[in-house]
Amino acid sequence: MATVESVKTKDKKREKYIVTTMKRLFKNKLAIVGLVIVILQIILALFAPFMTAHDPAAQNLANRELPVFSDGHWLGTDNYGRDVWSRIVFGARISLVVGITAVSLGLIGGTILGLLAGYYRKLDAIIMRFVDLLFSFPGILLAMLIIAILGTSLVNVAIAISIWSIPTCARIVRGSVLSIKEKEYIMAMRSMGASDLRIMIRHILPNASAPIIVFATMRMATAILSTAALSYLGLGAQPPTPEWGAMISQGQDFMWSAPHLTIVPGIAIMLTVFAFNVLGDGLRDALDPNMDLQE
Amino acid sequence: MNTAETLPPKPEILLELHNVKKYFPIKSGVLKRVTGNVKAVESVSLKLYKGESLGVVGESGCGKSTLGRTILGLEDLTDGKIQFDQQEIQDLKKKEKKKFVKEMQMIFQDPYASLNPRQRVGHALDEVFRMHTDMSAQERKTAVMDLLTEVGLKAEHYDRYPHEFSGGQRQRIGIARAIALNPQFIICDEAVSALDVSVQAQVLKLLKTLQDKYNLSYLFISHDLGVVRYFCDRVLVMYLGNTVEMGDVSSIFKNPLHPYTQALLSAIPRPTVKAKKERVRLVGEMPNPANPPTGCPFHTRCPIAQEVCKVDKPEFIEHRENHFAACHFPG
Amino acid sequence: MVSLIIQRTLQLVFLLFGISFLVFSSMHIAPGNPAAVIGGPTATASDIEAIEENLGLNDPFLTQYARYVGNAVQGDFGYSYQTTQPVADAIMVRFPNTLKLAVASMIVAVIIGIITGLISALRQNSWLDVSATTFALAGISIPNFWLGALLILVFAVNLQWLPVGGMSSPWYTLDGIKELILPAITLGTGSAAMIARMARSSMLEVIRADYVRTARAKGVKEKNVIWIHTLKNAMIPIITIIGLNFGFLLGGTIITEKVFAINGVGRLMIDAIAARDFPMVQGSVLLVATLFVLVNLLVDIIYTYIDPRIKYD
Amino acid sequence: SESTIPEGAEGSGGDSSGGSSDVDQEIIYASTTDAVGLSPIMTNDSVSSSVTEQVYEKLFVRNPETMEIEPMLAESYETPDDLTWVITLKEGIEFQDGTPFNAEAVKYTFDKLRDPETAAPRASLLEPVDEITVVDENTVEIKTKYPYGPLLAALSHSNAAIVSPTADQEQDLMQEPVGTGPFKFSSWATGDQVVLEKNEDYWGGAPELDRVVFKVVPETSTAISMLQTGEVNFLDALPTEQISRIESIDNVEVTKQDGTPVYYLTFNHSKDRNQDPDFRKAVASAIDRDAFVANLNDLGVRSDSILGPQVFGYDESADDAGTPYDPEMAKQLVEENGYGDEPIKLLSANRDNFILMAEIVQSQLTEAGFTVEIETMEWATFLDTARSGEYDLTFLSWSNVTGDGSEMLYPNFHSDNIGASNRAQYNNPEFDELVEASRTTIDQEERQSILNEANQLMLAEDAAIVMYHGVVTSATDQSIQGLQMDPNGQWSLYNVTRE
Amino acid sequence: MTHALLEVKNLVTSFRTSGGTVQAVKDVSFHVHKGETLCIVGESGCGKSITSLSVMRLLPSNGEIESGEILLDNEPLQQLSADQMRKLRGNRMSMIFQEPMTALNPVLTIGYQLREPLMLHKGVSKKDASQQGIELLRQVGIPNPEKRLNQYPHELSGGMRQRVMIAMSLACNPSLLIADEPTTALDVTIQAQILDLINDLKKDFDMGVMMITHDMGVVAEVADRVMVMYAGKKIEEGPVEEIFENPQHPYTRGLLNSVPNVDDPDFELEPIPGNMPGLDEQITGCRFHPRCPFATDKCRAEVPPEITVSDGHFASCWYAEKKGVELDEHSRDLAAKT
Ligand SMILES: Nc1ncnc2c1ncn2[C@@H]1O[C@H](COP(=O)(O)OP(=O)(O)OP(=O)(O)O)[C@@H](O)[C@H]1O
Ligand SMILES: Nc1ncnc2c1ncn2[C@@H]1O[C@H](COP(=O)(O)OP(=O)(O)OP(=O)(O)O)[C@@H](O)[C@H]1O
Ligand SMILES: [Mg+2]
Ligand SMILES: [Mg+2]
Repeated sequence: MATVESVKTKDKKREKYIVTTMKRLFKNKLAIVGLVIVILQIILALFAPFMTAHDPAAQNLANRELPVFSDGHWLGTDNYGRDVWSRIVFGARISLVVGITAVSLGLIGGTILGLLAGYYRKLDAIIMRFVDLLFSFPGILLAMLIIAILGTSLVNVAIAISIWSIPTCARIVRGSVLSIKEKEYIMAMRSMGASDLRIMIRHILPNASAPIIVFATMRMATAILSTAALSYLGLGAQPPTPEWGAMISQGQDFMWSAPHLTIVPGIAIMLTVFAFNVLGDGLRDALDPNMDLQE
Repeated sequence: MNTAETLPPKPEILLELHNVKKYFPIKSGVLKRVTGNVKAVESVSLKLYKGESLGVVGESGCGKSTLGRTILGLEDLTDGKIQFDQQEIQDLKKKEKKKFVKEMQMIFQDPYASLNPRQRVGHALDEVFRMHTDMSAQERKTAVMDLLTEVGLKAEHYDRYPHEFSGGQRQRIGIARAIALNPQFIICDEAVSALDVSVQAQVLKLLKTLQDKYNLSYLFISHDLGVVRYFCDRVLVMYLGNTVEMGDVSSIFKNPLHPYTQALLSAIPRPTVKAKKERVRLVGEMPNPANPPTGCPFHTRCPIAQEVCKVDKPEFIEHRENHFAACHFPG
Repeated sequence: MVSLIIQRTLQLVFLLFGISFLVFSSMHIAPGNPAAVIGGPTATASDIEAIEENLGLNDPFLTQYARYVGNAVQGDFGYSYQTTQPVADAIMVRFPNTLKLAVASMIVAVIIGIITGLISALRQNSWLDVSATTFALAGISIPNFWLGALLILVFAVNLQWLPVGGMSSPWYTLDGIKELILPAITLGTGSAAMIARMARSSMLEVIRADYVRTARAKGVKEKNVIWIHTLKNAMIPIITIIGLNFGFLLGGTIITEKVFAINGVGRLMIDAIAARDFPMVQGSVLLVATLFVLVNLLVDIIYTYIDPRIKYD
Repeated sequence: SESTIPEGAEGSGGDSSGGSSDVDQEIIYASTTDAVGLSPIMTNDSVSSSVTEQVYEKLFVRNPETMEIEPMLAESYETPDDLTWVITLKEGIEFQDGTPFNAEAVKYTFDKLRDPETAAPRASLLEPVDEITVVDENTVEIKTKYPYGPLLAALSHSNAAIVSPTADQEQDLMQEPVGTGPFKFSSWATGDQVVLEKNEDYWGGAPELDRVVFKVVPETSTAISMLQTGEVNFLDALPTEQISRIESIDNVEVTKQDGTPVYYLTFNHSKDRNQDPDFRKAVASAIDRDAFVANLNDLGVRSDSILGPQVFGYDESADDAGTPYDPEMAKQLVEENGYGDEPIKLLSANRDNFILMAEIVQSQLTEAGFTVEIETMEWATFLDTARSGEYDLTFLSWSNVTGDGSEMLYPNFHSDNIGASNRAQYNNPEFDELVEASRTTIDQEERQSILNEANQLMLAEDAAIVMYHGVVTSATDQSIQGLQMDPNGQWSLYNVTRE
Repeated sequence: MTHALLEVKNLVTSFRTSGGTVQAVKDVSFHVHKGETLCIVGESGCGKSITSLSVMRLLPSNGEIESGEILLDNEPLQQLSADQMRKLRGNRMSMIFQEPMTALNPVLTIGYQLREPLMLHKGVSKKDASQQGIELLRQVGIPNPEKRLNQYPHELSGGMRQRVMIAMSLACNPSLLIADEPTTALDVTIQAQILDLINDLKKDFDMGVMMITHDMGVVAEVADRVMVMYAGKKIEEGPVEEIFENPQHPYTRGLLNSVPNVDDPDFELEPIPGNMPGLDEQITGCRFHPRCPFATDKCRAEVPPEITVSDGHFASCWYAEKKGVELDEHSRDLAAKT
């Protein structure tokens, strides 16, 4: 049976899924800005020791609270005389690590719960009630309780934030699973005798990935902000860790005498959170097949 | 009936259904108690012979798809018996059922939705072999290539994603997947309804070719009577979860017994400008399957309904040879 | 509707049990001893023991929990370990402030959020859209304790337009409103931004819907196409996000109340957690959870008014 | 509390109106936390005591100028023998509820404080007391279990304030306090503010101020902003970081005065490594306390002595009796003994001034070759962790309300209190003996030399390294006159006026 | 000859897409007279809907009428302001859409949606509008119309909703009704009811109807004239009998041969091979040539002109049989251009 088709256009369509997504992403200027900032942050984090001449923990009590553009410290020093730029640079590491840890842990937990709840009707009620339970705790409170149990440390902050991401993630995943489950290709797999596990892992999960990816980027933003908020409440990083949130909350005491101690990390957080958010937004649009016809 | 005349050899029965029922519970109230049932399939009995196509027609919501899924075991059977190849399969355990999975396959309506959009079609076909055979990777690849050619696609399509195909091509992939394991029986649930006429014709031809080649049996669900007439050997007409008529295509299209079938046939717009027949107009719409009427399910819309129709449900009996109908006043 | 309310109430009861158990056990697992806090640094071992005995902390965990639940179902939420005040009283003093703050922030968030969202949806891809989107994202990105401090610096200390903190006048007086402005903005900005984004995307989605095209095909005026045919449909996801944001807001009060010296439940909670004042933590968490559930019930009820397709029974 | 940890740290004064002819005689004080309660018997935190100090009075009081203990509600006392204290009370004084102040009231208060049923947090204050007898209307006799030198100091402690027995039986003093002091309770919106009003019938004559408000402002910088805008007029215990900002505000006056609080780094003496004198010496010589104190914007007094200059028992000779800063020596010791191999857990409460010490000390110890990990904790966890000795080094502080050296050394370092207030887990029989002697000796001069000896003993052993002695601070609106701070950080508003 | 109710001349509609600008409708001309039904048929994606939306000026935001003329009663529509155009829509020309499930606003009552065009264009009071609404619902065969006014779309079945849509579009007695696949989503029995309804109404109101469908059966049922589109172009146009009995374009023939005939058991399907090309595909010559069994080199190289087969029957194929009819003016123009 002859199938005639035009090779030319089909070739254009032969791109990988990722490539198409990226192409669409690059149409969105804000998303590019976001991506650039995120990449910069990753570079900062990876090459932190090469980005600065100072040890972020090295104090110099004689050079305290130097303003920005001082000699040798272009972002000034803090109340211990530590170089603010190197703290920002090393802080990028921490923000990323905490963010990624928290988000991935939350994602794993939330995805498993959401998959099970969405796929098995019988588990749905139980899992979702549990999720509601987590949900009705205000996030910070939940994190505070968890940190109260586990003790104050960045690892525990990451765990606390991850637990706080679970309910939202579970709901999102469950929602997509519920709609994907009704798709004919799932019915088709069932009719082929595929096991539930195979269906969930190979067929549902990849198709639910778009909202999960979007959630993950946006959650990175929330995670970074929450780390800051917890540091403000004294529950974050252990000094002298140069965590941005801790830097702001410490710097607040110097808001008058040395405003750069809050403004610099404040801007760093804002930029990062902003970047992850626009990236998430951009990804959502890029991953949305309905946007195909849009300019 | 089985008198010793020189009848053509009686074809073998592949699938037999006895009073199959499928209800979906309706839950409501605070405690989500079952307060009723959607009687999607109320009572269906049928026989399907080896190598034949049995069409299933009826209005939207009459239970066609549910019937198909129930046969495949994708929905739990509420009541009734399903015999496949002389064996009752409705109560089989998952393990034992696996054997039949190879024998029974399904092709779905929506070519855009029946393939996993994130899976290359080669992998989608490969997966079938991976699940059910222990072929080596190389063997599987060859098998997949053969399949692609079989349904009129090319080897170079192996690495493509479904969105890179047109609707007709996708449906071919669906067909390839269905025939991969050499089944005896395929359920086509509106397999060509979503396709453009020109493509629809291509796919129908393909299905026919495959049937001849592999002696396949089809349960061909469709609402397009033209297609059914062209494609099927026998037809089953459903209304509100019930079988109302079953028989050979020619017999049904020429001499429909049930008033519903008659109405259905006359409602089809004929692609010809010559003969414009007077229609049997049907008023109203199909009743809610959660709350079906008493007696004959069709009596609320039947142009010839009598008192008895409101009370007694007519039996599904053979009125002519191989022509069954459930009506008090067939003809 | 009645069945919805009954169902939610049952769920709430279940939820409250779950939460109280979770809080109770987490507070017990958590290191730190309330008696040590009450005793302070000077307390001797025997002082602390006496305090523990007095608070009933030496009983087995389940006995304590059962006692708590037993009392709680009778409306007795116990006494603060620290101040010996009845928990219910302590919370009720603070609750109005938190509620005021949350409601005011919600109002700020909803007004700013919907307006920006609409503007950017209707002027999609214009500079107005870009600036509204940027604003929204900036709003999400600012740590709110930092925003609070900045607002105080500018509007209270330098310009002296508004008070620095505290919440003592009734909300309907001018002073009361002035007290609310800065905290409400601080707390509401994040939610405003989220609502704006949701409003934008759901407007854009609805505006492409078939029925909007139908309205245009009928010759409906553009103004009515937006306000009547689009907005009501777009409101459904917006309302959802508003409901969910209420939870977020309640969490945010913890920090905002601290920054603006507002005597509310959020602050009560952190203090109570820090002091391991179990009954107080319990009481306030239960209240917040109840509030959250009620708001979401309200959201569900609003749904039925906006969307006739939604029926709960 | 005796801890200098600012439970209710900062506060300030200043009236928005700026103070002119007929100002409201009202003062608003701000603290970061609320009072726990308003009964001197049941509370043990500095915010509560700053309120109770205005409402209640004690039998004795330490004169902030001379540091001598003087009678307050007492008229005089005598000590017929080492175990007996006969105290004559002032006559004609009434509590704010009209209950007469007499020997019964004193006995009632002290018995209540000591009663294990009461579970008073500060019951230990009167632990040495054996029996209290009412001799007549105005005379009480206190018998101690053993000769107890610091008794008067204990009686001048704010937790030993006398409460109205009738009021205590009728109502909850935690909520509605009744004392003999110059101010009486008006209202308390928990978490927000406590309001006191003038006691017109005060036996010493009514105070000038009509109203005193104790407001809760959890965020220090917010409080300072409020001081600037006049929403509050009085803060105390100002944080180092903010001092320059406060000083730059026009309408605000800052006072600083040497105080009794002490902030020190201590070893966990129950750990093997910490028992090595060279290890302690290495730590002590690695820490540059001069540089640290220079960082405190004049809010710290530098001295090695554990009993600070404002504390009874201090002797100048102790000022530099500790191991001096000697980074070279520290490095050498660390290197020789491999002290840097095993990390040191430096525990700190998560409050600003502790973290400041922790960060600087960590940095200096690291410089010397140690490996130090800071672990910060919430206050509640910190208290527990320190008490049970799960740390290597930690920072502690003591505000020493009574200003008596025994009251510092006994709870913090005597082996009796291991597992409780002796968080350093310090256990030295020789030292214990000295401290006991300081408590059981009545002769003050002798006590002084015993305390000095104990102090020197600890310094010789590097048992604890004093970071600094506190400076008591306040920031008040210009219009506030007559505020006097105690070296222990407490203050009385009796003589305060606004103009 | 009186002028046509609707006259579309050389319509070109294009879309801005990520891959550049593509033409979805390529130089299409047709007309509709009063009281007649023009059916536009063609496979999915051939530009039927876009043609009708261009007439209504309701194109998606990235779409644009590039050139051509649209005349309603000789009035050029492109020159109207947005507001003037709005006043025409739902009034003199109205449209029914394919999906009855999504074309009605789910949160507004049937009554509201029905009253809207009446109050808008005719300035009727709400009460009168309700009255007329009831009348309209009765006309389209909805039982209990009074009750329906207060119901919401989801409470009605698909067939009912489509009737409501029709009632809505008829509210202001339009002279032109555009129906874009109004029955595709419906069952045959319901479809028959709706088609009968549209036919009856057309007669009653003397409307011009432009009906879009891909179902040859429907075409045979309702059309007076037929226009066949392929890949954005008109390839054949003519009276319904001509198209069915004397189809000229191989594509039209292919379409007819792809539909199984219910009444003819021996009918053999002859599918058209291949698929419709994409909009952005460059194809030289006749756009149908890659699928055409009769294609010659000429077809591959040159675009065929519109050939007049007989009176009112045109086909764009090199091999269409001329029946010796004079070229009409229009095709002469075209021929001159090519
Ligand atoms: N999972 C389900 N739960 C509840 N009701 C269902 C479910 N699946 C189908 N139904 C109901 O059962 C009835 C029959 O549905 P089914 O899909 O079998 O109809 P159909 O004949 O295939 O219709 P169509 O032509 O529209 O595909 C319908 O009323 C449908 O609403
Ligand atoms: N907004 C758009 N942007 C880009 N291309 C579009 C847009 N809308 C439609 N198209 C393209 O225009 C072409 C014609 O579309 P149209 O909707 O007119 O087809 P149709 O003939 O109505 O098909 P169907 O029978 O499927 O309704 C299609 O190829 C389609 O992909
Ligand atoms: Mg179906
Ligand atoms: Mg269309």
